[in-house]
Amino acid sequence: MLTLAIFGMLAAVLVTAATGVIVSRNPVHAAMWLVLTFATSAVLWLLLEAEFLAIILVLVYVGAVMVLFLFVVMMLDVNATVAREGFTRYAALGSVIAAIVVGELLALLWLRSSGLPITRPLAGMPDGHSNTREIGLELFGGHVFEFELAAFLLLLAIVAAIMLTHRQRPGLKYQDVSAQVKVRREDRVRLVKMAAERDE
Amino acid sequence: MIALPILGGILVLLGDRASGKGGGSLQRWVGLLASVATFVASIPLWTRFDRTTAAMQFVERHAWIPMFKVEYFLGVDGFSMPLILLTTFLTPLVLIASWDSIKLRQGQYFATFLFLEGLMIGVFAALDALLFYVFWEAMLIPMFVIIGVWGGARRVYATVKFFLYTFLGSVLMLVAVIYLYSRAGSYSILDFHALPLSITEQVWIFLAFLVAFAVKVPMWPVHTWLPDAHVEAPAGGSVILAAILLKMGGYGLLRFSLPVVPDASALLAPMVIALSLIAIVYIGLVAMVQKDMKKLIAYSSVAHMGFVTLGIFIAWTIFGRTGDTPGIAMGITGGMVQMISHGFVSGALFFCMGVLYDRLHTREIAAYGGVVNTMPHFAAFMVLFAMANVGLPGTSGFVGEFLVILASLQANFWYSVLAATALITSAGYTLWMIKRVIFGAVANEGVAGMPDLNGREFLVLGAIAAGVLLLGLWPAPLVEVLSASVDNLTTQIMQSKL
Amino acid sequence: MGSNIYIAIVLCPLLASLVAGLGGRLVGRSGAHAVTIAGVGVSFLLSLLVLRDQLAPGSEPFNESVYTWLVTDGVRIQVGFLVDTLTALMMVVVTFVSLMVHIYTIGYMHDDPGYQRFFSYISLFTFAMLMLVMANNFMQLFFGWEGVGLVSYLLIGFWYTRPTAIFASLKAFMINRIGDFGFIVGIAMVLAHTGSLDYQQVFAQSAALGGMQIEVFAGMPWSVATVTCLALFVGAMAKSAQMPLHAWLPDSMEGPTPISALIHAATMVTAGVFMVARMSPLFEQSETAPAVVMAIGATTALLTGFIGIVQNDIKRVVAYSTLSQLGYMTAALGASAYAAGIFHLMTHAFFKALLFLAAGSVIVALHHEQDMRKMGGLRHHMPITYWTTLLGSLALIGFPGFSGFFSKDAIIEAVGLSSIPGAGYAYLCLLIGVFVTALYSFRMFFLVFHGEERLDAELRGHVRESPLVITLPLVLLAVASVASGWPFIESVVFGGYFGGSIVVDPAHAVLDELGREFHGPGAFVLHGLLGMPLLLAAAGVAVAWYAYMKEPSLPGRVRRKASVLYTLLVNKYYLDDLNEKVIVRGTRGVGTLLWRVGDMFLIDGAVVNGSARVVDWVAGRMRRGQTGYLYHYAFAMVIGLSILLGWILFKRA
Amino acid sequence: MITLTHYMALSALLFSISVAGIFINRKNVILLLMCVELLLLAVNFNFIALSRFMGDATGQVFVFFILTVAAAEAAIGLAIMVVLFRTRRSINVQELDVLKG
Repeated sequence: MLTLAIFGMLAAVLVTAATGVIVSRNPVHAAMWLVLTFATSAVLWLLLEAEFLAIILVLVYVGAVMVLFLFVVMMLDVNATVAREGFTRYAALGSVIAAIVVGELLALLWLRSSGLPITRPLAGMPDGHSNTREIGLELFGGHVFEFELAAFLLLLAIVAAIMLTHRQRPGLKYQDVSAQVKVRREDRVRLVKMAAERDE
Repeated sequence: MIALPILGGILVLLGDRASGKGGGSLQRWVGLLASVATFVASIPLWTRFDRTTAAMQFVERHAWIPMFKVEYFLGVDGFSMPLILLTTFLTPLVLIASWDSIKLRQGQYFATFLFLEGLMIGVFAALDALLFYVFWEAMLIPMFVIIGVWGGARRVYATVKFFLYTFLGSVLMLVAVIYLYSRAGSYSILDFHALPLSITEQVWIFLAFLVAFAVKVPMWPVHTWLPDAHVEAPAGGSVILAAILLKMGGYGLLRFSLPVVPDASALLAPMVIALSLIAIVYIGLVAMVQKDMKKLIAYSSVAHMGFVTLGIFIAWTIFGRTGDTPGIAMGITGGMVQMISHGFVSGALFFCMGVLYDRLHTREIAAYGGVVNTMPHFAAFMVLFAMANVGLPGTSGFVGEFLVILASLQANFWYSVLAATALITSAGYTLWMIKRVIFGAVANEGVAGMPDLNGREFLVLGAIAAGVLLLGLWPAPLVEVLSASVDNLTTQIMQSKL
Repeated sequence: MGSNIYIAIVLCPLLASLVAGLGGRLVGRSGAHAVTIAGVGVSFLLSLLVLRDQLAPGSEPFNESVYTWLVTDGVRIQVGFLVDTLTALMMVVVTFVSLMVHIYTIGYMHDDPGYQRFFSYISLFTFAMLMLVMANNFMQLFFGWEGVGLVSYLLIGFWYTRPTAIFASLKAFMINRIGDFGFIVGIAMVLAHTGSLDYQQVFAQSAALGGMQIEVFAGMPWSVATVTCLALFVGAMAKSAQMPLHAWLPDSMEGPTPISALIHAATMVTAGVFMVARMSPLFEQSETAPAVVMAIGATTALLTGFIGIVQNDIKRVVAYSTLSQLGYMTAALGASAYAAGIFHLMTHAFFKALLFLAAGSVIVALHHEQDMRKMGGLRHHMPITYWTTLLGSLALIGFPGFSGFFSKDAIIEAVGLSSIPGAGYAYLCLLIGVFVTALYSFRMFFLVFHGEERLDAELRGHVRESPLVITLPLVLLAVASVASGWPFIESVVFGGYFGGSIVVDPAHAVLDELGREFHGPGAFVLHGLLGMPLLLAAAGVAVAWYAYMKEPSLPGRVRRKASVLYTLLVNKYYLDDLNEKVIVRGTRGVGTLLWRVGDMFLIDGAVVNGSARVVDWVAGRMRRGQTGYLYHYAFAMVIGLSILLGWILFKRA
Repeated sequence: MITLTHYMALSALLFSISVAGIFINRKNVILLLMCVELLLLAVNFNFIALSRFMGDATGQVFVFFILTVAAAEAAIGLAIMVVLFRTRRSINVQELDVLKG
């Protein structure tokens, strides 16, 4: 019962935070709400005994991604009032649609799960079980190739992000490596054939 | 042999990159060398060809996509071998003819032609249906580029029309091929030949193939892309288009439609014959009123290709009427010879158009007149090719038409009569054009200033002229090469698959 | 004798033609005529040799193939030679006239810039004509047939800067193509019903053809032989310029005169006659075909003769006379008097070539003036031309003893004896034709050589006889025109000279009947002296003399009186107008219609671009949906999602 | 006790909220990106819950990959946005209609 109460509380916070993300006027506020969402989720994941992912979520999202978001938000100086314009016009329709989707999903969940043992409480893990170890085994056992691929993807993302945002400012001095490599002797040294000069 | 021109093309393209704008000459030589090497490499196909068997020769077979049993399966028989030789023979000539007349991006132009050559050879040699399809589609790309980049004023319209028309057909062909695969369990065309099919299946497959090949041939009423494409294409592109691409339709009919679905072919033969006769008569009349030389020749191509389809499809009428096979082989042989000959003749005529266009930059018949006064050598060639187009005995154009007309009388008196009207109409439009372009007094300043053929053009036209005359005066070697395959096809198509 | 001699006969002119045509400056002008004359000369001598061989008692026709053109479907089409008496005769005629024309051309074309080209063409023509007559199969016959057509096309349009010339050449080729159309259908018929294109094999089966039937129109079975022969005869009609496919021949006079002599009088136009004679085994199998042939021949003989009377161009008069004489030959063929037809072909070749060359001689002397109204009185200036023309004209009108008399009288008699339908009509036409022939021939003769000089002022006093290269052929041909009748009529027409090469059904064998009454050429002449034809011919000459010598105002008066008739004749029965205005323009109209409506409007407009427009329209509608706003897409996705979920729910329920 | 259904219902709720967020936010691309993050979070919830339910760690491995991809996506998305802002001086979604047909 206790866990259920905790779950209910966390779920309430989660939903509130998520709603906060989408309704806040100020992008900075929205980002803060998002941090809260992620943090709550991490706790919920702990409740699911997915410790490793919960920690990762906090570290990566709250620690890195959200900071990135905040940086960008602050860097870009978006006019907050303009950004919220027309919000109410769509809010009603948006909520209706969202409500329909939720209703349908829940109904589906209900209908489809009949006969399946999904209402059974989730079994707790045995003592001494290590979620991290389990994921590690899985990851480096059968999915090592995918893992490498993901690593490469991240590298690619880094390069791409730099490529996209990097710009050359005029007046800035920098090295053009390709020009340096391409250079040939003829470009630098001019051989002049001339008659030997006589010492007067 | 497929690889050779493609590699050459890549080399030329690389050269294009490396040398920038100035160095066109080297690339042209590399391109020419590659195409000549291909021609030389294809000569053994002729000399070492076993004329007594209908089986595939020079077979090359590797697994390609094992999961679907797709194979890299090549080989030639009496039908494909002459067409491959035609391709390898004409491509160097096209390159030579384009030596100076293409100013823009020469290297890429040459490279595109080499790619095209490789793919066309691939189409003719492929014995795996999916491989055939891949080559068939891939070939559209260089052609599309040739017309789209180096074409005339309305080139975009023409290319889109060309592409959509051919694509429409080939998509249906793909469906048919995949269906056949699901039935035969392999993509080998030879397996398709042996596959029994119900009549409903056959009809659908036949129609799918027919659309694909009829567009390429092109048969009436799906011919309207051809005049536009020809008009807009550069001279070299027109030559390849008329001389070789159109042959793929006829070749496809012989390779797929007849042997794979003989009963449906028999059922629908009257329709195809009707379309062929319409092509011959109707298009002949339409060609007479064209004011644009290239359009005129393009329409004449349609009419001439009508003989090909007629020659092929009269087989069933003959069989139905007599219960025997006199004239069937003659019709098919006539169709094949007509294809080869048309390759030479229409190719040559488009070369001639290119020569004229290089000098005066118009294709209007009315803008010319009295060319013979300033370009006597050219006029001689032009008259020769016109006569071949008319089907004068002694030129290659005669052989195919003669055989088809003779064979078609075995089927029906009126087929023959209608086909023979081509003698009149072809003379009408061709000579009318000759009269107004070549003969007469010098029409204007432009014509007065036209220089005669240079050595390069002379070489190209002379080579084709030699081919035209040789084929007309002594077609026996070609027919001999065809005969085993024709006989084999005759027995194949006479066996019901039901 | 091996086949080498035949190959040599054929190839000599071809090689000469190639050397003269392609040699360019290497050969030069004199080289060109030397080599071509040598080539044709060799052919002529060898042809004489061949003729002698064929005449030798017990000689067999030569029939051998040189090489295989192609084999398909069990049909072996070969290139080879069939030489029998008929062929040998034709070979000699062709090479002889050709040789004469070659020599004559040296003088006639002396100043022309296309000198070498011309020699190349006429040698090429000789080659094609020899291929035609020496063929032993239908394919090769067709080859020669079209080959001569091609050269004729090139030569009529020889002066390619003249619009009329190139128009005439196109017209000639087109009309000949119509003939070829029939011809090739005929060949296809032959192949379809005998399974071969070789003469020997086809003729061996000819009897069977008569029995077979074909339904050209449903429910109307016709004899195969009739259909075949009529189709073949369409070819002959075009080539031998029979009505209504004759219109090209008068126009072909736009070509240089030697060509008119060689091609459009002596040889090529007789190819149709030759072909029908060659195909006699087939024609004899049909009932209808000979009647058609005879009717068309006789009609042509008469109607074209009428036109000849009103022509003023010297060459055109001769051209219409050619048409008329071709009609005689054709009528003879229809009456199964093949030998007479061929005999007339031979004599006609000589005297008509002579007349043309003589006309050419006059034209050269008058610096290319062809209008007879601007001639007259040339007798004194050009004696050789005058006398040779007189001989030629006498031969033409059938003056007893001259060659034309024997051949033409034989034809008239044969037609008169014939019993096939239409023979009476034909006989009447031919008889009137004799009168007409005499009238126009001597009208021309008197207008050109007698009477007052109506020359242009600057020409007066400069007119003189042509050089030897022109007069020599005239003289030689004149000898042939006079002498080729008497010695040969007995053997050629009645004596079974042709042996197996011509087949006549006993029921039609009018010549045999005629032969029974034939007691030597002398008697034939005597018989002729009493006959109707001579009277008519004499009347014709008399009328011509009266109207153009004695009473020159008469023609004008007649013209005014019978103006309708005159207009009809001058306009050639309006057949040219029919051709140009109705047929050609109609065809082009249909073509335009098909192109504009069929291709551009229906196929391209409605189907091709129509489908494109539909796609475009739909796409245009669809485009409105593509606002480019992310949230619209997201919204659509969500809607889609909810619908999908709803569907799954619904399905469950 | 908490069951699988609870988690999945929560996930569905989260998902709908983020979807609603995507189309009621018409002005700011950053918010859209945040909503996408939320979407992925909802998916991750499902993965983890089912992974626990099935007792199979593969689901969690997937979440791991999703996190990776999401991080990369966020990085590149933000980078694109920065570029966008530089060129257009705005990240207003309503002005971004170059995809318009």
